[in-house]
Amino acid sequence: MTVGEFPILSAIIAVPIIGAIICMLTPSNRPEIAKAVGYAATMLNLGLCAWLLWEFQAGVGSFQFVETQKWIPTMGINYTVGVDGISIFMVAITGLLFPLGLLASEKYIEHRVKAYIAWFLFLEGAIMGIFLSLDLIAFFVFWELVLVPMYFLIQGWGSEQRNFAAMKFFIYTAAGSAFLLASTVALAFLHQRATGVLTFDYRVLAAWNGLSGTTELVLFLGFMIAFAIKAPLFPFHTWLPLVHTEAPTAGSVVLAGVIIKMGAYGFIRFSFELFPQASVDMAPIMLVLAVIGIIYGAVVAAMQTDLKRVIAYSSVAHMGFVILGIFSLSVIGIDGAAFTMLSHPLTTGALFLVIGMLYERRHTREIAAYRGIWKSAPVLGGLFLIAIFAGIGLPGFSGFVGEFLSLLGTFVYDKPYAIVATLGVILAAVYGLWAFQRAFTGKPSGENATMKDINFRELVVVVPLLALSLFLGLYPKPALDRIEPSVKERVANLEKKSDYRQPKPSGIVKKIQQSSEAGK
Amino acid sequence: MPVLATTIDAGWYLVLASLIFTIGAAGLLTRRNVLVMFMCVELMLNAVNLTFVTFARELNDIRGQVIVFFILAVAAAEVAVGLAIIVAIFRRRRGATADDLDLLKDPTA
Amino acid sequence: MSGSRDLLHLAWIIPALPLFGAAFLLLFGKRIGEPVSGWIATALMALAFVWSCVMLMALLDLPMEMRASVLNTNALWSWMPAGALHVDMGTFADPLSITWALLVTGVGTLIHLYSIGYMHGDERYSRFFAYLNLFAASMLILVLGSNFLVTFLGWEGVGLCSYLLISFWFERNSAAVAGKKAFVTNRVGDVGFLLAMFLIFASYGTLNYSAVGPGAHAVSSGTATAIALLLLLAACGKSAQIPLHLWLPDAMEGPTPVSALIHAATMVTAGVFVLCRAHPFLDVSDAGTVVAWVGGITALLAGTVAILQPDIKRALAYSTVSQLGYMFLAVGIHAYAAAVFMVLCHAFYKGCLFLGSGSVIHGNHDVQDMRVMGGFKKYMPYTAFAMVVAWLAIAGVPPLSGFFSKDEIISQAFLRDEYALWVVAILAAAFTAVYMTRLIFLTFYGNERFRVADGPNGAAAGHEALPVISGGSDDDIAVLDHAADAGEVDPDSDPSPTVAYGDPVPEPNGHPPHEAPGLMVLPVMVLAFLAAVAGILNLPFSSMEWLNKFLEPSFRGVPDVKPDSFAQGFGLEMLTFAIAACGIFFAYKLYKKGLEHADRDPLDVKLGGLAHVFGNAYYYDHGISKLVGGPGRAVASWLDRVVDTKVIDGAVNGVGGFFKLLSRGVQEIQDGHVRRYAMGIAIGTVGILLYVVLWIGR
Amino acid sequence: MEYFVFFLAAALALAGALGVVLLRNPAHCALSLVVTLISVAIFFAQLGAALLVAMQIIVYAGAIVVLFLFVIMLLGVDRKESVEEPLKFQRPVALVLGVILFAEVVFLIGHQWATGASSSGTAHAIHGGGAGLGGNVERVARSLFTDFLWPFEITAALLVLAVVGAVVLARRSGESAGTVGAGAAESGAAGSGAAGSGEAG
Repeated sequence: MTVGEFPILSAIIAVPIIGAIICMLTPSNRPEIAKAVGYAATMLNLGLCAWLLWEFQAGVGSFQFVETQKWIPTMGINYTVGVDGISIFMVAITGLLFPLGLLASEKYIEHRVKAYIAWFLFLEGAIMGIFLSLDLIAFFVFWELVLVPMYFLIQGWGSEQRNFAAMKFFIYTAAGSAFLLASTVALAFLHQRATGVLTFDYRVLAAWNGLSGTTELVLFLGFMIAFAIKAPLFPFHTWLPLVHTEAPTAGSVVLAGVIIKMGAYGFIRFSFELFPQASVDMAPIMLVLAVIGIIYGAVVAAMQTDLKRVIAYSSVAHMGFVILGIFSLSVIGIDGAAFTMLSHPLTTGALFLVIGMLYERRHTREIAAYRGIWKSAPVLGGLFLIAIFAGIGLPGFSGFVGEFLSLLGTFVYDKPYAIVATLGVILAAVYGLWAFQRAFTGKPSGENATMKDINFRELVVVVPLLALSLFLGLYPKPALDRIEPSVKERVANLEKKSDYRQPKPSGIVKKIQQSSEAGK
Repeated sequence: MPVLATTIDAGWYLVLASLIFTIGAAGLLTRRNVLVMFMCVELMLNAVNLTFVTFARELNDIRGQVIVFFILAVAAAEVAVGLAIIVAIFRRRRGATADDLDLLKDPTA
Repeated sequence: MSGSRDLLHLAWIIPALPLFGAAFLLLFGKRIGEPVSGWIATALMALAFVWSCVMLMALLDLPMEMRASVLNTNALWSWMPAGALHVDMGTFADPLSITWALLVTGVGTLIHLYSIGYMHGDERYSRFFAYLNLFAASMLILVLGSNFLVTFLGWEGVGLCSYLLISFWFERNSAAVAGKKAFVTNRVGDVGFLLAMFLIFASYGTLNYSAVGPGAHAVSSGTATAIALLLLLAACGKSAQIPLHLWLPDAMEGPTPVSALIHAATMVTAGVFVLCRAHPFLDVSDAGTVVAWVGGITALLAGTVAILQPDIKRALAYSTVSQLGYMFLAVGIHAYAAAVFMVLCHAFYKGCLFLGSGSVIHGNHDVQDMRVMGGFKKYMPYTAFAMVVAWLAIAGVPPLSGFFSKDEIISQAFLRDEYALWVVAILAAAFTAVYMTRLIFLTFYGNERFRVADGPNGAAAGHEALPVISGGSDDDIAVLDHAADAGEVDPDSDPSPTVAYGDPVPEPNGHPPHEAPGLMVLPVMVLAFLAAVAGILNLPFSSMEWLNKFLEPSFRGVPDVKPDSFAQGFGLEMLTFAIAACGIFFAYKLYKKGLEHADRDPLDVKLGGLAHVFGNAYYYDHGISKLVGGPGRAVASWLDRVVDTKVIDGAVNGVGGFFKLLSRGVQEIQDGHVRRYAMGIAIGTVGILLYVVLWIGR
Repeated sequence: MEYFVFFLAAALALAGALGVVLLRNPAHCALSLVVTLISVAIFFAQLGAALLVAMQIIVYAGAIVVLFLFVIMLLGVDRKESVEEPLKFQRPVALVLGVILFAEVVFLIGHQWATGASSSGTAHAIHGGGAGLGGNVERVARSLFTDFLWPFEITAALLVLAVVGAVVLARRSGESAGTVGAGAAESGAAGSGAAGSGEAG
């Protein structure tokens, strides 16, 4: 079956939102109906994502499956969606995480099930919209729409400090988006002044490149603040640990999995194309922030006493690798960054899911409360350990591929950043294994000794993520083949539109390759 | 019915109307009884009506009177709903003045 | 001939067999249970060994110059294609890798066999074998990889398995800490490996081993030196060389077969392997000097530490560190074949010693403090015999393997004009002889100290006999945990806690030891046999240097240095032996009667103040622990509590607070009074009208 | 005569307006409101708006003020309002604002710009124009039912909604709508008033 005329991208955005509406209409004393709607919508969307992935042409750098509808014609605002190698995997991973998140919430969410599922579905639709929009206003609308369900999910089903966390999350990220909106509008009007056409179409604006140096820098900074807060780049990261600890399990999974990727995605998609020269000029600063994030996130993660906070700070470090790869401005580095964006949800998602399972059993996330549970729950502990190792970049798991490529790309571009960032792998081992040691090893006593091991439902939730991580770690080619053409196009455009030139491989390379060819 | 068109200068009417309007506005700001505030609103409406009719004559345009007709109808509806609200409020709280009605205020502040 | 090459392309089957075993046992091991899972794992290892032998035959079938050809590379699939980077998941079968594969699978099979007996009754029996298989698979991937990245995959894989196996008995906190310490320390080395790979790629654009030779000659000598030194850092981590050696003694917390397999015979030689693989970088740069000195110093210092360890396994661990130093020394002076020879021989005799010590511990009711052993020869004759053979081998007594392997290195140091290194190596050899003799005599000869002493010492020591466990780089939490552990001594689930220098003497258990079961004795005997005869692999007669010749294709372009005359060679060898004999004799004099008092070591007394320095391993471990646990933790904690919470988040919340304060002021106007709002409207109206009036009046 | 009537009515209107604002008893306020309303009706008559005179008397002076008085009596809020002003500056500011507002409006009256010019076509003329346009009532009616038909219908709907809204609002919670007089606003409000009196008693 081919996609043909079927508006698959719109369907991917619409299905969960329609599901959310249907969900709201179900009677609230029959949560099982809402659940059925939730599973049906997310699974249908997963199916659509799989279909999209299947139909997606590898080796093509431009956008595919583009659809355009007029929205507000007087303002030049369209609803335009399209997918390329960078966004396709974000869409796919979103499609995967949501049914799993729903399955993981099965036991955790006991009250107001209907509302929870409705918000959750709505969130999926909004996130899909972000990764698929090619119109700046549509992008901004979806960008803001994500906040609403996320706010209610945290506020309604979070832990003790949920109100504060939800408010902080909302205000912090909304503050960032204010700059995003201002820059977007300014860009469109400047474009209108120059060309006479008012449009928010990303592709048109990207092709324009008529901004003066200072304006470009200012607008870049506007976008940067929004993306840096969401990413979260040091020092805009402090909302993340708080929100992660307070959010329900599925919220954390989605947050760590895809929402914080929105920032990194924004950098690749928008900053590079719209503000190429500013991106090049600002790259050293971004690299410094990324390196600080890597080291700092790992160091602070080691000191946490709350399991979720450990993982939250580790996300800060991982996103540092992503930003590092992106602003290495090299094909390899951005490949690595895009790949990490695909891989990080798998490992961090698995970690948060396992922590959620521990929380359901013991109702605490304090590391000190756990001890020796590897003995009482060997499979659970084993999965946690696998996820930890996958997360800290053990070769064979997907995390390593992304990390390695990001660092390699950065090393080629500018060595000192990569050298310092590489030290992060030591610290990653420290926080990961130390957390594991404190919580899972030793002699269990009391409740820890009688803890139930993982059940079938939980196994179904966690194993696919780790299996996928292992598969992509050993055979990342299918993903890289689809990511790379788009990345190459991005970098080629960057070179065309700015004074940046990729470091040319030295002449030695050719000689070596020739000599090794000759050896054959 | 013969037209009883007066020769009095329109300026008198307008000044009078603005006086009534101003008195009504000042009353609205100073009185605390919700009913009296309501009456002040009626005063202001009447002042405006008078202006409309004056201009209808000055400009020889019947539409000025038509507008007043509509204003009357709307005023009637407004009074009906407004008084119903006042009745409802009085039922709930025994206060008589507008100052008692400060629910819009953030209670935490 | 092309048939042989096609066969060599099937080298991937070697790691695939144990990998399959690991996956199978992890998934179904619990259902299969003991002892079948152990036998499955062992059988797969044996198959892998057989297949390695097939590979060897295929390799020998090729003409000499084709044995290390790039054509022996088989790319299974494209692993990481990104930009200019093309990395294949592939194997490279050459004499070097096949030698190592034979070693890993051969010794591995024996140790698997041994483990069937040793791990009998453990609650995680199947998992142990899954880990062992996974380790073997990773190690084989490491050695058979066709490029640096595949080797790194195996490199980290063995690190993972090392972690899992050291902390196999994770209920004991010290084991968990030791595992973590091993992994983290290894990671420090891994940074070197990663950076070396980056530099290699940045310099000449490929990570394949086939390009190492031309690549090393193409890059500037500064780059080559940097690459070599970064790889040295990586190797130091994995092979426990100074300054990253501190994890290996703690790694003895793992089950003894693990110590034998990973921390003596195979994994720790990975560093040597990688340096051999990347030897062109050493050849074209001066980094070799650094490598040699790191090795030499490690060999000497670890030897001085080993002479005072009371714990049989810790003594062997320091001995391993010391022997690995020899191998590094050999690599550093470009005597690669000598290093490989040493790796093989060391695997045999050290494997034998470890497995023997495992038998001793097993037979001695999980007590591994040599101070309460003695006279075991009577009770476990086979083990004693095997260990004596291995002892003589490691001490360098001709014609056992250790003599030839170590002598080769020492002679090479002399022949290559590295006289300072030569002296260091000879001194280290003397120490080797001393500590090994001490170990053997304290264990198998002398007085029987396991009997409850009736002197005042024994009783006094006995009451304080809580086994305080050597800590890792952990911290106050670990200290608390130690206390908790000490409080609930449970010998059944606390097998063989290690004892550090200065720990109190445990209470003698009073029971005589017993010989290990046949399943455990057999591998020990086989290894002892190999330790005895492995010397014939590479006899120092020009026609009989089989190993050198076999490895030559892998070390193409490395000059081979021979003694000028037979007399010179013979003289050097005799000198080495004389030194070793002195050491043995010295230790024999001290320990032939065992220990008079369990808590007083004659050597300790003789060395006086130096003893504490040696015994505590120069306080290096303490220092690092203090540094990490003190200032390191303080900085991290400061970052967390002050910088993150107060400064950064404080700034964020401060912005929020500022607006909150601002809104407080504005809020006063919005007090909910309708009339106030009406006033607002009125003011607005008046204002607008005023504007209109002024606008007209202008 | 005209001027005499005008100034008398003007004086009455201003007195009534001041009475609404100044008298402290709400019932008195309502009564003085009637004075103003009737005076305005007189002005309407002078200005030739016969239909509006009738409506002013019937709807305003009749219905609305009666409604006010109903509520005042019903709720028993004919207590005198206290003279104290809790809100600071409310009174002086209101006074000042009132004066400024008056000044501004008067200023604007003097300007052609603000008062505008006649745009009258024949269809909307009050005087003259085409024959057969009839008297004031007819003219208003013609305009109302031709040009303003749509607003007229909407107004009808508005009144119905107001009735329903008034009933719903004034109804005591839990009490059924009971007898809802459809049609006029007054009946709805009166019904609610009756319900309220039951509670007051």
